[in-house]
Amino acid sequence: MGRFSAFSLAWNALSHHQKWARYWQNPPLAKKYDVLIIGAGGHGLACAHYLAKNHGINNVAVLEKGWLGGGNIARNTVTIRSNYLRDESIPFFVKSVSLFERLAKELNFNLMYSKRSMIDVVQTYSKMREIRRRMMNGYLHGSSYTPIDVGELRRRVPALTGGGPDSRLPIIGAMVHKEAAVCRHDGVAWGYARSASERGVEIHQQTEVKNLLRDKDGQIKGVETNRGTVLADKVAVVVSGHTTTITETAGLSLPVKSFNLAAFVSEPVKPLIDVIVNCPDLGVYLNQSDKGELVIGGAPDAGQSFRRDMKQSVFEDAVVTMLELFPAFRRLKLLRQWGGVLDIAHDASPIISATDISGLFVSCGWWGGFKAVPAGGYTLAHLIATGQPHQVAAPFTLNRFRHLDFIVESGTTTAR
Amino acid sequence: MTHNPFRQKAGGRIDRNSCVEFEFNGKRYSGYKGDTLASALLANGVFLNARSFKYHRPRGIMGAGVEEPSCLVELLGADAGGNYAATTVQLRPGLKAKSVNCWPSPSFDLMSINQLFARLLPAGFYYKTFMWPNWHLFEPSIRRAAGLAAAPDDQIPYQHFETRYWHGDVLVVGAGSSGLLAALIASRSGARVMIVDDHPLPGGCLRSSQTKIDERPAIEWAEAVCAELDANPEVTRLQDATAWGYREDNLLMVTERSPAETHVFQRGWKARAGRVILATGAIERNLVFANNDLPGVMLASAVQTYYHEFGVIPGRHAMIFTNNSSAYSLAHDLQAGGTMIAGIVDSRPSNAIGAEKDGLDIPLYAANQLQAAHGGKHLRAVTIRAADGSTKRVDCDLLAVSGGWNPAVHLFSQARGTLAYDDALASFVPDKAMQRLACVGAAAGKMNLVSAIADTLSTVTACLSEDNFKPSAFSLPSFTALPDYHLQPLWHVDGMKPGDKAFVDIQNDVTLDDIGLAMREGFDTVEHVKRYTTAGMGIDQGKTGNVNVIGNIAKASNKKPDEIGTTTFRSPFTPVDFGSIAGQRNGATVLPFRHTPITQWNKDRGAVMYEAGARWQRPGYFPINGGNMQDAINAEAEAVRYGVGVYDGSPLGKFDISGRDAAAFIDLLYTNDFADLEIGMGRYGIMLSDDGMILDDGVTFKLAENHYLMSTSTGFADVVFRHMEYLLQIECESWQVWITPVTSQWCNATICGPKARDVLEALGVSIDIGNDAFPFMAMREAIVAGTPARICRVSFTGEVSFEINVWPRHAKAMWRRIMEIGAPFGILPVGSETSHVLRVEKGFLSLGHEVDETADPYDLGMDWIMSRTKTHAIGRRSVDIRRSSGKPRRELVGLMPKTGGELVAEGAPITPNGDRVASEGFVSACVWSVVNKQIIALGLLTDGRARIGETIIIRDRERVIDAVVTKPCFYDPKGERLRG
Amino acid sequence: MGYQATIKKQAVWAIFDIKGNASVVAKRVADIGLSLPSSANTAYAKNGQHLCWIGEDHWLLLAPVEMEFQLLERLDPQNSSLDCRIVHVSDAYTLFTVTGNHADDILAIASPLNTRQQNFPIDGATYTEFFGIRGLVLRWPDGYLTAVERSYADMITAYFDKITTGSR
Amino acid sequence: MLTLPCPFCGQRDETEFLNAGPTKPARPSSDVTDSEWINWLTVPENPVGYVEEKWWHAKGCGKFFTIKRHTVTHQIMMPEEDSA
Repeated sequence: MGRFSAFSLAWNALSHHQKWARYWQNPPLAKKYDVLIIGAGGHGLACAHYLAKNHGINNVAVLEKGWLGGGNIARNTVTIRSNYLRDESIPFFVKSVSLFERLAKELNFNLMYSKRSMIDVVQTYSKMREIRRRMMNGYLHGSSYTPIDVGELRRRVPALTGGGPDSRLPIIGAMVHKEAAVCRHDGVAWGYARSASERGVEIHQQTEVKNLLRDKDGQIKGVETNRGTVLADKVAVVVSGHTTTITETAGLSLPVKSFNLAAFVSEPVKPLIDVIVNCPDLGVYLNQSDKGELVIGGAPDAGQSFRRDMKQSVFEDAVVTMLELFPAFRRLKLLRQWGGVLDIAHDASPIISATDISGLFVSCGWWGGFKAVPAGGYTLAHLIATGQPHQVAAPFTLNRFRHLDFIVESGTTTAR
Repeated sequence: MTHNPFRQKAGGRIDRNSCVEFEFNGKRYSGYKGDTLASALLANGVFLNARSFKYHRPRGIMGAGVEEPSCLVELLGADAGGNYAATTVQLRPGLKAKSVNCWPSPSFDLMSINQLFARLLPAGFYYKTFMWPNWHLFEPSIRRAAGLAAAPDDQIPYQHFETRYWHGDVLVVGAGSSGLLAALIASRSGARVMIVDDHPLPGGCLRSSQTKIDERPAIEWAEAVCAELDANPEVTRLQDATAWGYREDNLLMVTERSPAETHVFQRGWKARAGRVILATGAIERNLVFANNDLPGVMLASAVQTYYHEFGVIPGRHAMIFTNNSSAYSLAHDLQAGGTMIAGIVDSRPSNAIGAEKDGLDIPLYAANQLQAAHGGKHLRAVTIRAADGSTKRVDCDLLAVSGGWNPAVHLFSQARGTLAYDDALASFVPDKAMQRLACVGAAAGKMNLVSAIADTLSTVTACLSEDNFKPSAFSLPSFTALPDYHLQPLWHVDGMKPGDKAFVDIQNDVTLDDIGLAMREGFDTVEHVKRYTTAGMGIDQGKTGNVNVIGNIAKASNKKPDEIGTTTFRSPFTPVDFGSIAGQRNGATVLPFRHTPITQWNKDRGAVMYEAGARWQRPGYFPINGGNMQDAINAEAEAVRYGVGVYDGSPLGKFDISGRDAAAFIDLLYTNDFADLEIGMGRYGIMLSDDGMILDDGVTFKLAENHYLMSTSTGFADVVFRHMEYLLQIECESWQVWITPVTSQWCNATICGPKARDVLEALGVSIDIGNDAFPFMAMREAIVAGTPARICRVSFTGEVSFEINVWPRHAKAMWRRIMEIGAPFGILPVGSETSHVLRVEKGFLSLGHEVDETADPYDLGMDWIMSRTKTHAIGRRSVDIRRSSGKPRRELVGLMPKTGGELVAEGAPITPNGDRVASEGFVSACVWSVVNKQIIALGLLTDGRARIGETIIIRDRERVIDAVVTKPCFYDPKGERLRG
Repeated sequence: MGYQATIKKQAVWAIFDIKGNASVVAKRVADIGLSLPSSANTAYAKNGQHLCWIGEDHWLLLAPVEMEFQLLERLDPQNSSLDCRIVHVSDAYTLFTVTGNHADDILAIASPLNTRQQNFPIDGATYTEFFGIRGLVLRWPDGYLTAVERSYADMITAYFDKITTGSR
Repeated sequence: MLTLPCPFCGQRDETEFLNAGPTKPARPSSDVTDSEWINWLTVPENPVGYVEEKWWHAKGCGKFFTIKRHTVTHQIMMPEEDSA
């Protein structure tokens, strides 16, 4: 496959771009593979890429019921950060951020990775205490988090004219997370797919897994799809939001519930905000895309849901709280809104784990899983290849539930 | 006098007597009342008024309504705002507007240099380059180039937005012929009706149709219907209002842009109806040929609207290109209007062209295609291509294009309705509805006005009877017949040369070649094409282009369009101001704020107010004539330790709990035993969640047999109430327990300190408050300072405390009296900062500090509170399971940090040897102790109790602090003072 | 030009929260000459007293403050031996009357409650969402009476000003 | 934004309610095994289809009640109705 560069672009222009190769191939579906990955989303494709690249395992098929990159990787708010609270979480997300920073070059694909800082706007003393705690814990693990005063905040985000002394919640300070970034979310899926395909991994779209198949000793032996049976000794379920739907076909239930999490964008406007602004006290966060749209996210809907639209009440609260800090946006226009389905674990932390079914692996519980795509794929590949959890993912196995040993990150921030 | 070179001598519905001056791109023009910005610009001959998003090609106005893909403007001055389609901006005196996305002007746009590089910028080009040295180098310039209009700023005067609910029987979207008819039938049958239309004036396509209704111009019928609707109090008729979102249970989101009430700038309606009638009409689509974006190329229906509505014909020498019959009515209009018509290019064979052509005296190029438009900044000529491939060049300055009509299924689809592909229309039409709604008229794919109207009548009548209304007999007005709608799909013309730019998405500059490229590279599903090329992702969301994209994907992959399917139709239908979504709601609806009767007193006293739990505003500390926080805290703390202080404890949650099973219920909630609690006495308890985490702590008093007064922490009162109600209503249904929140029924002033008893005596109290008669943890009813009160002897400070509870109506007076009587004793009001210091000195718990969603009572050294006998208490089992893992626990300890008097940041981690590794605990609280005259702290430390006496290391970033581990109590460990 | 509506914050009323089995409660309120409302979310009104049926086994009695001490004696809330629970909560609420031409508009802005006659009868009385918090709404001559937990009264007052006049 | 059928108040706007999660089986007696307890505590029903769940009419009459709600269509029916 041709490399991407300004030169190849110019060269192809001469032939009116008739000669570009496919990003991924479309081979026939074989009867058996070494590894099956269910779900061609960010995590699944990343896992395929790292299986081939880091572990030389490329007899791999990624099975996707729809079109690749059509799940949550296509519907998130592209926030990349590592400012978590707990010792168990921080190293994992630090790893993910560092993988992200090198990704465009690794994949020879411009992900428009834009390291632009996240600023947490703080409006209550309890939140300030908790955020300082994240600052000090992050330092231990190499995640930076620096306090700034309100004046500096307003200098860095001039559009932030709300939260003054007379407002409902006056801003009392802010915290800057330098490593935070955004990037072209679809590109991440396409880049991993292109690279995995180049390494021999097969990606099969419109291939829906109906059942997991087990042999007589209960070990996993493959899957049944709308295109027939496919065999493999190792199967990974990487279908954020729909995990239980798949695992229950093998009688495996998990401590996760599916929820709808939604986002929306404004009309595109000229550059206005060049950082990610997060307001944990109000529960809203936003950033401005390179196209000029403000990308805004809020909290998940309360009830279980497998929908991809947006609950009006949740949406309104996000708008109201955004206008608290950006009153001028009353005259900004809503352009588009959408939602995705994610499964949230009982303790709201992710699960990257082997299961009680030998040969079956799951990666789920992703809430804000976009930022975790590289590390999630990297550590899942490691687990599948070696049978051992990768060090930074070790806390996130299902074992923690055997002793109710929860990793409680919930409430540390809104920006997911 | 208005100079409008392209305005007809007569005709149109503008008010020719009132001339309107406006400014566009710095030049002054004039139009008439009733014009849109677009019609006024065209009347003035301003045809080049935009530049395209990516290539900065010259662009003009193509549409006449919300479908406009091309001419976006930014409004300046009072109504500043960006990215409005010029076709939707009403002309008003003094209107100032400018083109978005070009500089300095559309006719001389510096960015048009992009056109030279057009070849280098195919779909997705940015994924393939800008990688060296890194994206950061390029991003800022790319961002500046993108983004269309500037964002609104805070300088414009405050505009009041409102949201409100509407509940009714029938909600009609669209005030065209079908919509008006539907509303009329519904209102006559006694239903409560709302009809919403996004144009300033009703009538829809009737406004530019030659149809006569009952021998009168169609528009007169529309006006008559509106008059009848307006006379009916049960009918709400909104013009210039957009139904932009279709939610669950027939809830429609409507933004009304010009409400009658002058104090409201815009109004958002949340309108819920038993039945929704979608009469949203259809949107004309473009045809795909070379340079189909040149100024002068317009939608046929738009030209017709400019002619009928505004008396404008934006050209001298027109050409029409169509693949269907609808565009012929424009030919008739132009002919009647005396415009020279160079011809009609119709891709259909002549035998397929019917009555529509009768009476036209112009060249008809049947079975021909319009291969390309020519011109620099405006259309000059077109190339017509015959079936045999021979071409002919014809001059013209206006090209009216019709690629057929797409039913406006956006709302139907938002309501989760399924779509079906209709071969005759070559478009998607509503199939199965998923909510209580019906589509009528063109929205339902009924393109012939006369039959559509008949269909509307029967559909709406059927719905009404189904909803138990009695629709009265209704006789249809008589319409003059129109030729049938007939179309043959033409997804793109033949004979285009490589490099020709034929646009499928005008606004996002997506060409036919881009779609080809995407598919060659493997992006062969419609969602992939959309995301790779960005087709349909503009502000117009591809209203004129999306079906062409689908058609061309289908053509290229030899499939039928229904095998390709559509992308998701997402709300909003057209962009709406965020203000109209939030309305009057502000932070206070998301975060309501709460006051006690003393809040204002605190503010007047100069307290620094904090946001406490459960949205109460509480005093943090009371600065002493400009002194700093620490001085204030020390003074307040010393008052309590050595004299007397008072604080407003009203926000503490309070619940009256009674009933046959009240005692059993209390025992279920708390981990410790309450069975032996005596009447008139209280006991401290801890409540766990089912996860075995601490949910709340507080003191519960026994008022009588099976009658308790439970107090909870301020922040968790609501959570505890929900927890209790859940258990009672779901798990203990047979139990008789009644819970009444009485938090706001009682205000309390808590007097604490060695002199507290003296102050209470001085206030005048009707009972013996000596320690024997009124011991620690007792509650008494009494008259205090002449006011009936409940006094509780609890202590969160470690000193003798009297919590004086009175009805709020007496609270201010009581508080003032206490300050007055207490003055000689040196009484001070105490804020939450000081309460924090006092509780840390005592090692009392604080939720959110020591209790951080991980600690259990054993960790906090409260084994005694985990009843041996009560294994059934909520959360107990989970605690036992968690501890059975044998994993080391973090335990509550005291810490003596060795800092030169500096406080340690709360939350600071404790790490082995102070290394930058995973922590072994953290500092939960750190204060300056007025009694110990030094820094003290509480913390959670792995195996902490076994490490008392050890020195551990606190790591606050670069700062490394030694601290000695102690017992978690720094003052009066035996608790003699608070019992004194 | 704002809405034509008069919003009056009321002084303290006598209010009692009553929970228990309907037949028992019926007896108790009979002592003060009242009978239970016939259907859910309606009020029985008699000489200034309004007995609102606001939940399963749950009533709220609103009365003029002059009657408070008499009611305290007759209803005897301290006595918890009874088979129902009566709690004196006069101070726990703040009441507002909303009257005038635009009272309905004010309510449609403040609350999602459907106040069409068929849904909210002339004697209607119910808890609903009111400016985002829980509020009681009763029909009142020429408008509505609404009650919210007292600690929120200042916030509600601010909202009333904002929406009627369009002020910031 | 749904309307929910409160048994006491009738159909009301969703914003008056709080979702209280899917119905749990009856609280296990204290003699169940640890893993049985953990399952009860942490493993919920998560169907693509009708889920039986609790709602609290928090801003209304205060009633906790049970409905079946379809997690894709949001269609609601009473628990006794057959979701087959």
